[in-house]
Amino acid sequence: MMLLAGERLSIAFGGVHAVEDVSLAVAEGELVGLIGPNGAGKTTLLRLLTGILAPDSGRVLFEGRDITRMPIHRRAQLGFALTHQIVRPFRDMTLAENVMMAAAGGVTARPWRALAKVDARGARERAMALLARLGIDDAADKLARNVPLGYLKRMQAARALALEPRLLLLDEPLAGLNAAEATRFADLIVELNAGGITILLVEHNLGEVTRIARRLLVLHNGSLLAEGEPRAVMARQDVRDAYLGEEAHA
Amino acid sequence: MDYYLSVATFAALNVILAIGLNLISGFCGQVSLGHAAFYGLGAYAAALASVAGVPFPLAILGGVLVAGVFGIVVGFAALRVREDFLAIVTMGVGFLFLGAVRKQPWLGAEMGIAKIPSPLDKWGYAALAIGAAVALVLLSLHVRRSWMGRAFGAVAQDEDAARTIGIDVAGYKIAAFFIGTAAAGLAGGIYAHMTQLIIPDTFNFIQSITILAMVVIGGIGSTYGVVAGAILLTLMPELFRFINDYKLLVYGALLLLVMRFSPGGLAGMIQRAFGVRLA
Amino acid sequence: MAIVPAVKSATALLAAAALGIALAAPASAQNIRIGFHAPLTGFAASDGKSALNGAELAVEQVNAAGGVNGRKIELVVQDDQAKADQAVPLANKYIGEGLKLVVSGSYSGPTRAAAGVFQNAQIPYVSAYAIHPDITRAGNYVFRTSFMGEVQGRAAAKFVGDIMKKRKVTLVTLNNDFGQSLSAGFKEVAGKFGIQIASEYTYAMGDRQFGSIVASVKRDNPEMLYVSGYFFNGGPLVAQLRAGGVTAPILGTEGFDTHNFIKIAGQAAEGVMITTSLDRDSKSPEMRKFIDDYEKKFNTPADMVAASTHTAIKVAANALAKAGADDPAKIRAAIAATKDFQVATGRISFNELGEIYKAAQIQVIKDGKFRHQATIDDPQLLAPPTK
Amino acid sequence: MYYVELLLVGLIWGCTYAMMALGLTLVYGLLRILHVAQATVFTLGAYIGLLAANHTGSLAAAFVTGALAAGALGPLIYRLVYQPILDRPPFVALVASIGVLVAMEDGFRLLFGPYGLSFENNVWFTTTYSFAGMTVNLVQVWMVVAAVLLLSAFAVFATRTRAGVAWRATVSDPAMAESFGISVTGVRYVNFLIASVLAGVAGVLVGLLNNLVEPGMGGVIAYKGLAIIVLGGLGSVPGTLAASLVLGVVESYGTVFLDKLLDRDAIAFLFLIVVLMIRPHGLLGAR
Repeated sequence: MMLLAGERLSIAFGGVHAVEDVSLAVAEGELVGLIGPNGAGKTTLLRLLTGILAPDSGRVLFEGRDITRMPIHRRAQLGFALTHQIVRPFRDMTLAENVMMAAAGGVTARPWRALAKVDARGARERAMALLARLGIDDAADKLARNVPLGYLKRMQAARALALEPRLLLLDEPLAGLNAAEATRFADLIVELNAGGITILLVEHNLGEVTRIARRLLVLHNGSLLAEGEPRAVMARQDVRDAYLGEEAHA
Repeated sequence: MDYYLSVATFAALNVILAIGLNLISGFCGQVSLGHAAFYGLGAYAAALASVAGVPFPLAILGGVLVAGVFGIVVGFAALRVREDFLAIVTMGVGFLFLGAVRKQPWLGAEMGIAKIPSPLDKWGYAALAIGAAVALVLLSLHVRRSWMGRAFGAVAQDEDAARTIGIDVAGYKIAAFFIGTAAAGLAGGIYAHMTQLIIPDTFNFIQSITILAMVVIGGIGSTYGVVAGAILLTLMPELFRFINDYKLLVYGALLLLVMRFSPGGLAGMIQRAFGVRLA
Repeated sequence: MAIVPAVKSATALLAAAALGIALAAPASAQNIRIGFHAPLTGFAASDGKSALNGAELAVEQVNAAGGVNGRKIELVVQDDQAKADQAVPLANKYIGEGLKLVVSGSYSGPTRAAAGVFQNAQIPYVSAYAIHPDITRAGNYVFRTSFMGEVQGRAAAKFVGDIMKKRKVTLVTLNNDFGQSLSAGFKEVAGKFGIQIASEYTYAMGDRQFGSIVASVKRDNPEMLYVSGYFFNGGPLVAQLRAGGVTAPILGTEGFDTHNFIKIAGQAAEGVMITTSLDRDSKSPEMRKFIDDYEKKFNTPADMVAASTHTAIKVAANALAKAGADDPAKIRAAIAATKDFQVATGRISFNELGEIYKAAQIQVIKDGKFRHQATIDDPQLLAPPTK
Repeated sequence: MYYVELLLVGLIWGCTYAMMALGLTLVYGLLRILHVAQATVFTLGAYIGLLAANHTGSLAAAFVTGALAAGALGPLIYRLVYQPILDRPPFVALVASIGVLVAMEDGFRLLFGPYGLSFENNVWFTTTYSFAGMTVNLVQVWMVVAAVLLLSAFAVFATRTRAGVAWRATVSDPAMAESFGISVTGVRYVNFLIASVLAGVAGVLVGLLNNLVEPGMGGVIAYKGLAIIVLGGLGSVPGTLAASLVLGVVESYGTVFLDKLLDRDAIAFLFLIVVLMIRPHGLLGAR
């Protein structure tokens, strides 16, 4: 059974088909890259999968279960984690507190249970361990508003991992990082995948994504254009045209 | 003595109102400009119950629940509209409450509800109001330290991000509105029985703004600051009675000056002066 | 750094506060002090100003005539902003300061709230012009020297039905306790005088634009209009009714009884009639003296609110003269025993509830002045409640 | 005919609202401040205009002086109150703004007396025109004319002039505008100036319409203006115009037909809440 599947997803905004009849599937343990030129509908597709948007038609399945209408926080509780393209830290919390918020998922799931619990030591320990794993524990007690972007990207990953996810959706995690940082972060993604987390990666950095993904999905004009082994996909003429077309227009 | 007692009672009621609003706006980040409506809902519900013969404790509880339930309804509205839109919607809720009460004969319309049974004496009301205020302050301090408070903070700072890490944003918003408005209902119930008389105008937009001013002057988000703000703004008209004619002028100027020179309110002032962050 | 100016201004305020208390405290121990609260700030500040003027004039006249038993009287003035919740601490403050008699120059909200406090403390309390029926029901220490809203509404109905002989009437009612009780009194007895209520429209305190009401009144085409309100909303309302082509006679209320009403409505005010307790054409010397002294002292014509507080203070001083200034119970008894006491607004006698009977004056605006039109003197119709 | 007259009444109200609310929208669009103190600018314009008219006997003088006084006060409020706290959370500016309103309302009372002032010779008010059974006075006519003229002038300013282009660029992206060499501070002053002049003219017109200028006359604008700009979609100029007219008409019918249930303010806000529940970003809001 597939861990995550989208079945014939479509959505239109004001008559424009942003995503049209896209089906995709991610098996347990996979590291899949989702690419496409600007405006291809990648972010929209990701939003359909995570529940930020509801599709006009089609379904989203998680382990065969229909979650199309399930609220976002419930998906997160199922083990469905994502990072945002633009980092979204809680700016007035420290990095550790940011991660603790996710690490305490069991406690914060219900407001009334959260009211009864004060103790934060367990969450703090787990958060510190994750920050250490991502190499940013030195800034654990700094306010998120005061640390640089590289740290926030890692913090965001740590926060997603604190949910103990089975599936991680990463929205352009390498954007804004320099080449060295991007390579290091990409290696980290491989490592996480090797540790048993299924990953769907939306990325613009084609070099890194073809390097680490084992399978690529190419989106163009809201439809799935190609799918398969990275090098083979990138060699296809229609994929090249799609990207070249973008440049020609740009 | 009676004078100090009545001022202390009003200060305690204002603490309850301000702490409730701070839970909604300070902790959970949902600006409300209609808090007086819930004060009024509590007062009217408790008064009607009492006039109908319901025992005092149950009447007060009724006021708390009616205000809280309407608070939940507004909490649902807060799921639909955000930020400044929400601020104006809550303001609208205040006007809607008042406009409806003014026209309903069974709510006394403009004449209000009088002859509300009063089971306690002045000392009793002072003790009840101060006791309730202390209990709410303790609750507020606890909320801040608990995981609920942390989750409120997450919702206040970035509700979309909060969702993606499994926080039930809707649930927390509704919880904040419920606790905050139920507290206002409690204040309303006590007020109605103490004065034995309620009229719609007591719960108008100016009252909502006054409660907001208490929160902001005290330092939004800080429980102790808000308590200080509520007490200060209750005492101020009393302190300034000798300048009858300039009272509002001074009041308005004070709001302006505090915001201009210490936007963090009293709590912000203390933080800058002593480096201590008030809970 | 920015804290410095804030601290400076706070210090300045505290200093001012200390100074103010120092100034306010001693005054003159020999004077008899009467509490007086009115809405000096806030939306009702205009009536508060007139109320204070009327009261001050009464104090001046009493003192000029030798005071009360050789002692001068003085007012201890407090602002209540016309707010009910301000009135409770305010009342307690008067009690705490040892005052033995308090007069309300304010609206019904604060007056009702304070009445209960004064009754509990057994301090006599006289309401000058608040109209709510519950005020005197607070107990035997509470009195009212004007008539209630319902009674005034009944007088209006008699005038419209009996004297003007109008049958089809439209009500335009201010949506507050004043307007609602006038309307209730009018409707209560309308049938008795053969009046048929064609329609009723209401408006809120803050409204100044009445286009939709004017259009509706034109459609209803009544023979007469009964309009409640204060000068600041009634003035624009009457002007707009006339400008909109409504020609039916208009009967207003004591809320219009000020020259400010005429200033706002201008030509449209001509012919408007009002129910009030102030008869400007009265030959009564008390009345003439009030009107003349007021205009001389304040350089503006007297109005109904000022006459009402003037009356209340006169009644209070009269009781103090009989009962002395020390024992609230005696003062209360002296007020209750007031009999045919002549003041600017008529003769004052209280019934067992602390209400008075007064004939209602109908005044009409002619050449920009209030003139006598009729007097409704019907002890049965205008009888105040006794419990 | 009756229903047409109610519609007409509503549209005239709507023009009044538009004049008052447009300034609020301009300030909100640029600074994200709910500029409650606009009400005092409006009231000052009315007072100064009235004093000028009663002194000189000329209504033209009233509009010029009213607009000048308002035009001076608005930017002053920006400089002294808002500018130092721009980087603070929005409620800080809101509460400061409320402080200005409360203090100035009381200041007006102390300065000009509690009774309010009336025009000595308000010819516009007494000049009426009747047609098809409906009557309007000259102030109402001017209200509509002023709304149409001033708002069209604003549209021309925003689209055809250099200053207007700078203004629009600053509204949509202040940082970007600054990098193009636009003086953001200058734009803000111009913004407050325009908003305040509109409020001042509206103040004189409303003063004429009521033949009464009183300390609390800005009260309505302080809260209903906010309702209108939210209804219009916060910061949207066309949205504000549409919302003003719609709300005027809703109130006109509502005050007559819902009289037994709700008062005028409650009708307006009920409408607002219903619209926002269906369209969370207002009538013409983006997103």
